[in-house]
Amino acid sequence: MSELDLGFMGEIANTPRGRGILLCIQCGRCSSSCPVARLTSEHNPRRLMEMVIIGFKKEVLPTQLPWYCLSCFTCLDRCPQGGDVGEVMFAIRNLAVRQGNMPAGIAAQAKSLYETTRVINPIRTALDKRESLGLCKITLDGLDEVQKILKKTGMDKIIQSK
Amino acid sequence: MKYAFFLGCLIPARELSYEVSVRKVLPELGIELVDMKGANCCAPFSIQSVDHASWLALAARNLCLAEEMGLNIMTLCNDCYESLLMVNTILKRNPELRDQVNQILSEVGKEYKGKVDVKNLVDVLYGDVGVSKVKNAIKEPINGLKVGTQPGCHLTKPKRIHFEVMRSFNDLDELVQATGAESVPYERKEMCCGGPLRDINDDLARQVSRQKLMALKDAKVQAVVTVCPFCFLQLDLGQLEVKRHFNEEYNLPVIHFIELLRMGMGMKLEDWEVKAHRIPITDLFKDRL
Amino acid sequence: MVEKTVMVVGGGISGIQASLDLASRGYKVYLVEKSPSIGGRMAQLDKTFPTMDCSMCILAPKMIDCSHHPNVQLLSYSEVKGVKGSAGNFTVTVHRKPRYVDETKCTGCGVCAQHCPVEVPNEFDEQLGTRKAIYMPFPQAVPRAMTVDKVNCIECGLCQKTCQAGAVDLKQQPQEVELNVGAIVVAIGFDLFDPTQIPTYGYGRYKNVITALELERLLCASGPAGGHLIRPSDGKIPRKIAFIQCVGSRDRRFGTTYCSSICCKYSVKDAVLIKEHEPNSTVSIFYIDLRAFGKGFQEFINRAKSEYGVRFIRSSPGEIMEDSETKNLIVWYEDTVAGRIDNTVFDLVVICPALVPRTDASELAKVLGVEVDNYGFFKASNILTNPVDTTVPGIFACGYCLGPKTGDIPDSIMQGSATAARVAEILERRV
Amino acid sequence: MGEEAPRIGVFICHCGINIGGVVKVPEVVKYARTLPNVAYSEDNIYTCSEAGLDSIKEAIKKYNLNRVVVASCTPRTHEPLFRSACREAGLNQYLFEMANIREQCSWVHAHQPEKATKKAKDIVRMAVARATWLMPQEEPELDIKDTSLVIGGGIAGMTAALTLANQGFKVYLVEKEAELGGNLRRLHKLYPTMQDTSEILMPTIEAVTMNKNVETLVSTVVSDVHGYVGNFKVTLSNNGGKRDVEVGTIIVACGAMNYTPPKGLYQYGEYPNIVTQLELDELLRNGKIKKPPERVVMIQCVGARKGEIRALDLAGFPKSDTARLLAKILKAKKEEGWPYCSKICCMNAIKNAILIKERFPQTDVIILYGDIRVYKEYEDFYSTARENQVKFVKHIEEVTPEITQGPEGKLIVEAYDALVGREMKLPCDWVVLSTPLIPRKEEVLLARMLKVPISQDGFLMEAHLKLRPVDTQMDGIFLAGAASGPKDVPESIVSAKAAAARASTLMANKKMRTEALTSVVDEKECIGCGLCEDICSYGAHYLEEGKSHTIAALCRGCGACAAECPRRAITMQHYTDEQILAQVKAALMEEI
Repeated sequence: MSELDLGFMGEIANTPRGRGILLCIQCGRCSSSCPVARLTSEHNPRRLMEMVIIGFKKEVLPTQLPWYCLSCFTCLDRCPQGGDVGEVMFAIRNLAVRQGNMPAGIAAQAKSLYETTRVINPIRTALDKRESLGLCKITLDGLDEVQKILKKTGMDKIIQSK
Repeated sequence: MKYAFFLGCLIPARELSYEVSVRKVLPELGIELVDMKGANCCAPFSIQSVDHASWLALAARNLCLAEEMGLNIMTLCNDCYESLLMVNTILKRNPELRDQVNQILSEVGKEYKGKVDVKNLVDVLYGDVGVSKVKNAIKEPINGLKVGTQPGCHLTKPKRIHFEVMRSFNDLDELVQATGAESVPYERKEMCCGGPLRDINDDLARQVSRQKLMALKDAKVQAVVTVCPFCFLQLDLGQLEVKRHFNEEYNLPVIHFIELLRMGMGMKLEDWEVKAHRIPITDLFKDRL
Repeated sequence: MVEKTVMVVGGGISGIQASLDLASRGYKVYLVEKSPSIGGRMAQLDKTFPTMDCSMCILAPKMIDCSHHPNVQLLSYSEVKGVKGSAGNFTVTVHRKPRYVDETKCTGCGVCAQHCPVEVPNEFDEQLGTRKAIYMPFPQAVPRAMTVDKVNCIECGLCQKTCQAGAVDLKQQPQEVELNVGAIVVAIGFDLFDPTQIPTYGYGRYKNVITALELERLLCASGPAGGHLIRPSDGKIPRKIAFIQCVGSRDRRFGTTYCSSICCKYSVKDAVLIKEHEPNSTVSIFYIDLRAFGKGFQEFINRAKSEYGVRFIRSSPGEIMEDSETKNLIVWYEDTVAGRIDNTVFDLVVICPALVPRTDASELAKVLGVEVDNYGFFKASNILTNPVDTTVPGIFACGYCLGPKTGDIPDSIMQGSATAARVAEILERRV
Repeated sequence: MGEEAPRIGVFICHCGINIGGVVKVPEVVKYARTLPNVAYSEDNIYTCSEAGLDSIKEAIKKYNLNRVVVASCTPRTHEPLFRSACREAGLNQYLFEMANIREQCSWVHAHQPEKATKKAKDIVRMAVARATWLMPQEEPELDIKDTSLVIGGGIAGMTAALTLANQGFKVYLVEKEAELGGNLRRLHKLYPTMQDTSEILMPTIEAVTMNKNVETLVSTVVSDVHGYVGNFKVTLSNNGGKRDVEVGTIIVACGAMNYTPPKGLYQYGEYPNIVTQLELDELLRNGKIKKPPERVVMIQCVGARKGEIRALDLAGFPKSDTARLLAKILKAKKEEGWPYCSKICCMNAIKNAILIKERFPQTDVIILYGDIRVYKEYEDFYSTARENQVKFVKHIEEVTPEITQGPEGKLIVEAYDALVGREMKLPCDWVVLSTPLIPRKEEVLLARMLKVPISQDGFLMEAHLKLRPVDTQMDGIFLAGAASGPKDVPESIVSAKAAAARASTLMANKKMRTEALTSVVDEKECIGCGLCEDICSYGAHYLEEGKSHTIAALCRGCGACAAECPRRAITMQHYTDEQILAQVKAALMEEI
């Protein structure tokens, strides 16, 4: 028996990618179109929307639930209400991350971004190969700008916190 | 025709063969590619999941670079494409959001003006070069080859971002047909390759790829043609992983569209490029390698 | 001076009711119908809900009353082209399309059609059945007169030769008539949302995905399948049938955000009809909210569940796929109450498209100078207090052209009568 | 004319080749001449064409025929045509008989011309046999008084009254309460425009009181009704005082009332902060809710869509016995709830939810529903509610919400969210129960007085659910507003105007012809047993001085009484035993 968080839906709705939450009529087109939901009962975008609407915050943010979505955007095209489940997913993830819920893979990419301007940085052998093929150099140009930006947005803190 | 060439992260690091083919083929079709000095990561979904503002700002910074070059952007990777395209579209449509982003960019002395467009390899080949010109460039048609195409999600979805840019879901198929190969329809073609869940939930990523592979196998295709390096990775390397976990052999060679085009134009692939495919393509393209 | 004559545009059940009430009230009525016969949508239905009356059987007598009424002049196969004047005194220009058959001579015996060599799909049967180039859309058509469809006619003249009443006149010319009327009632009804706009349901690509109106024709004894429930791909009797609600309704993508109000109800009716046709078939209805409001509907749905075993699944399916061999349909859906995502194979899928404004509604609105609402339906001057008044005094509307605020047939009839009352209020006003 | 010997003319139609292509028409024509009393027969290519009709008229004069038989298609479509032809030739139209040799012969026996021709002869022979016994009939003409009685002063009643008054008809508007307005007087705002109820109500009441054609009688009820269409005699009583009025038509707009849950259903009546939607309307209107609630929970379908009225319970009751039927229904429903969907509750709940959100944006409003039935454009109103962050939770019948007392005067609703599959605790300050509109008890008496039956859901019954939604089976009596089932304001107004239209058509014509096909009682034979009075669903029979009498205006010619009468004292005009027996004999008789 869960106590509910009154403001959860509002929190999501007020983020740039979260407004769709207010449009959801729980029809189930997203869930029945979702490649992941067809594979595992753990993921159900429609149910996740309802949990946010009703306010099951404790049951959503700290858990795996926000991290099943492929962002393939099939649901965006099929939602009759323009509910943008795939978009709302980012709003939920942004909140989850701020509660320290961030998969290692993503943390690693974010770290790499902050240190190299790239989420995947070439390893030595790749760099040599490029040279031998006469392909353009992969440099750290723009790193300071990227770091300035991430400091400004405060994302650097999130990265360091991990 | 000139483009600011947005390489992204994956290709220079893991898929040089893709880059090489592009650099070889496009000039032949009258497309000039100018490298974007100091471009940063497009800010794909992984980064968007962490922070919204950072996404907008990082993508906008790349757009600014292109504006400074005075060139439209061409990407190879669907993730780069979607990220840059979305931000470009959003900022063009939404002035106050643009101000917020420019506020951040002012930190690094940049300003987004909304003067460039974002295109993808397929857009360029289909729209700017044109199918007929591509067809004329084919010297050794890839006749009799049955392939399934994987345009990838972010080339076409969500429609409301793409309908202005993408012509149709089947542009890639037309291009494939132009090379002489046959693009065979298969179930749930628009389905994701599973790539985005790599490093987040590898098991699920594999299962999604497996679905895709099954559908392709049912359609009895000889090879899969991709444009997105992530799709390529997930379906090519992915097959080995699927084999390991479900011990199912698919042996479906996966090939970048640009490589198909390149062979059709009579330019052979070099040994190291052939080896870049984990599922051997040698049997299919013997005399073209 | 106030003209005690009225023009009713549209000969569906709503327009017929308005005409009959006005005519009986003592007014001269011009009933203008675009197609060769009055009857409208109700004529296309097999049975009506929840009384299960045969639709045509209860409609036909009204159609006849209407055409026999001394105060009603029926202008079938005609369209309103222009309107001048104001409440109490309009001048309307009506374009009478050539029927190429003399209505006064033709007895509708149909011998000409038996000889006509040209066969084309019948609009009345939603293209499922065929008709000849000289035809009567359906046996009970009013007026009982044939019509030549010149687009498909090959001018072979057989109809002329075989007509013993000498009614066929292939040289007939269009006419423009000017009529003075005191008030105008619009009752042009609705069209169906084009389901191909939702490609994931495969309508148009998959043979066995049909619309509910097509199903009505299939079920109808006088329909193209002689009342046998057969599926288009192979003429076999479907054993597993699915209904899908809200195809275009409650959908922001196409601006059709409203609920069409009737789909849940007629689907349950059709489901029961199918069970009566084929007791050992299974029928599933996929819905979002089961909107069984209105007299007798909830009770009927309870019966559909308990007596007929109709399955109700709260879900709007994401996608339909076709088995290329059997042409069976795989429906992907989530039972949202069970939270289970699943796919089921059906022999036949019936989709319930949104009801949308007639394609020519906006054009007619311009001619009449009345406003339409943001969906393109005729706009009521005040949805609370003047539900059947348009934005122009003296011009009224009834039936589904007012939008889904018209739930079903009884609503259409009530509105038809209500417009008659409004007209009388205007024409009888003592100055 | 009935006295003189029958001279029958028979006209046989080829209907192009529809009949002529199968049936040997000339042979049938020749055969017809051989039949008794047939003075003339001919065939036509199309009897229904102008030429055909003219030759009927000529023949009537030329051979001074006094009966006409047309053998062609179906009477449903063509009888009126031939009847008028007879009329125009000066022959009473009831001396016409039709024989269907197309639908019932040539079409079904297209491949057996011989047999078809024989059958056509049989059919013609039967028609001629009946025609021989046909008598001229007059359709009695009634005077229709151009005054009307409207029962009920709610929005529907007032609208109906005004609509008639604006057409110049005198209207008596009867309201049992001390003032006009009905249910709307208790409502706060109206969906979907969110106008103040008074904005609709006040102008209407004013218009009614200003209109000189409307005589408003408040604190007045109908205590007795006599007569029939065009000539109703109604007794009105106003606390003790009685008054009789004579009207041509009656419009019943007695409305419906809000279901009050029995004490204990969802703890209603046990806590002050558990209220019905209507009570909430009043609280909001009078600004009674001062301190912003933390959460308000609304529960839909309380006492609606519950149980069902089982056909078995009803089997025992003759339609006319409305009182016992409704009493039974009311008793059963009080506890069990009503089976139907009241249709307006979803919108009411959403309306009030939005009003609460407007006044207290921080308040969490949750609506527990089974289905959200916001039909028509109201869907957009539902969207508005969601955009205002009103929350909707679908619960299922199996797990109904439970209400318990919480700390500091709060209530705790334990509900199951079927769409998440989880139970949840909802501490809240208010619980609002959405209850259906149900029939008024007054309807019992009205229904009995007006002889209007009551349908299974307890509301007054339409003449035909589909085609005659505002008519009743009693000519001259019409239904407006919620009297026939739950309706919101626009729907009530539409039905009121429709009822007014139906009534005005009667009154505008001042006269009305009724069916000639009625029952006639032979007073010599009648023993006054009263069986006919019992069996008649239209109240067309009444006993006086031990004899039964027919009120022609009420008789529908169904023949039930004639069949029931033990002394065969009742005859159905135009369908007399002689006519039918003659037809039967002719059928069994071999071809001559």
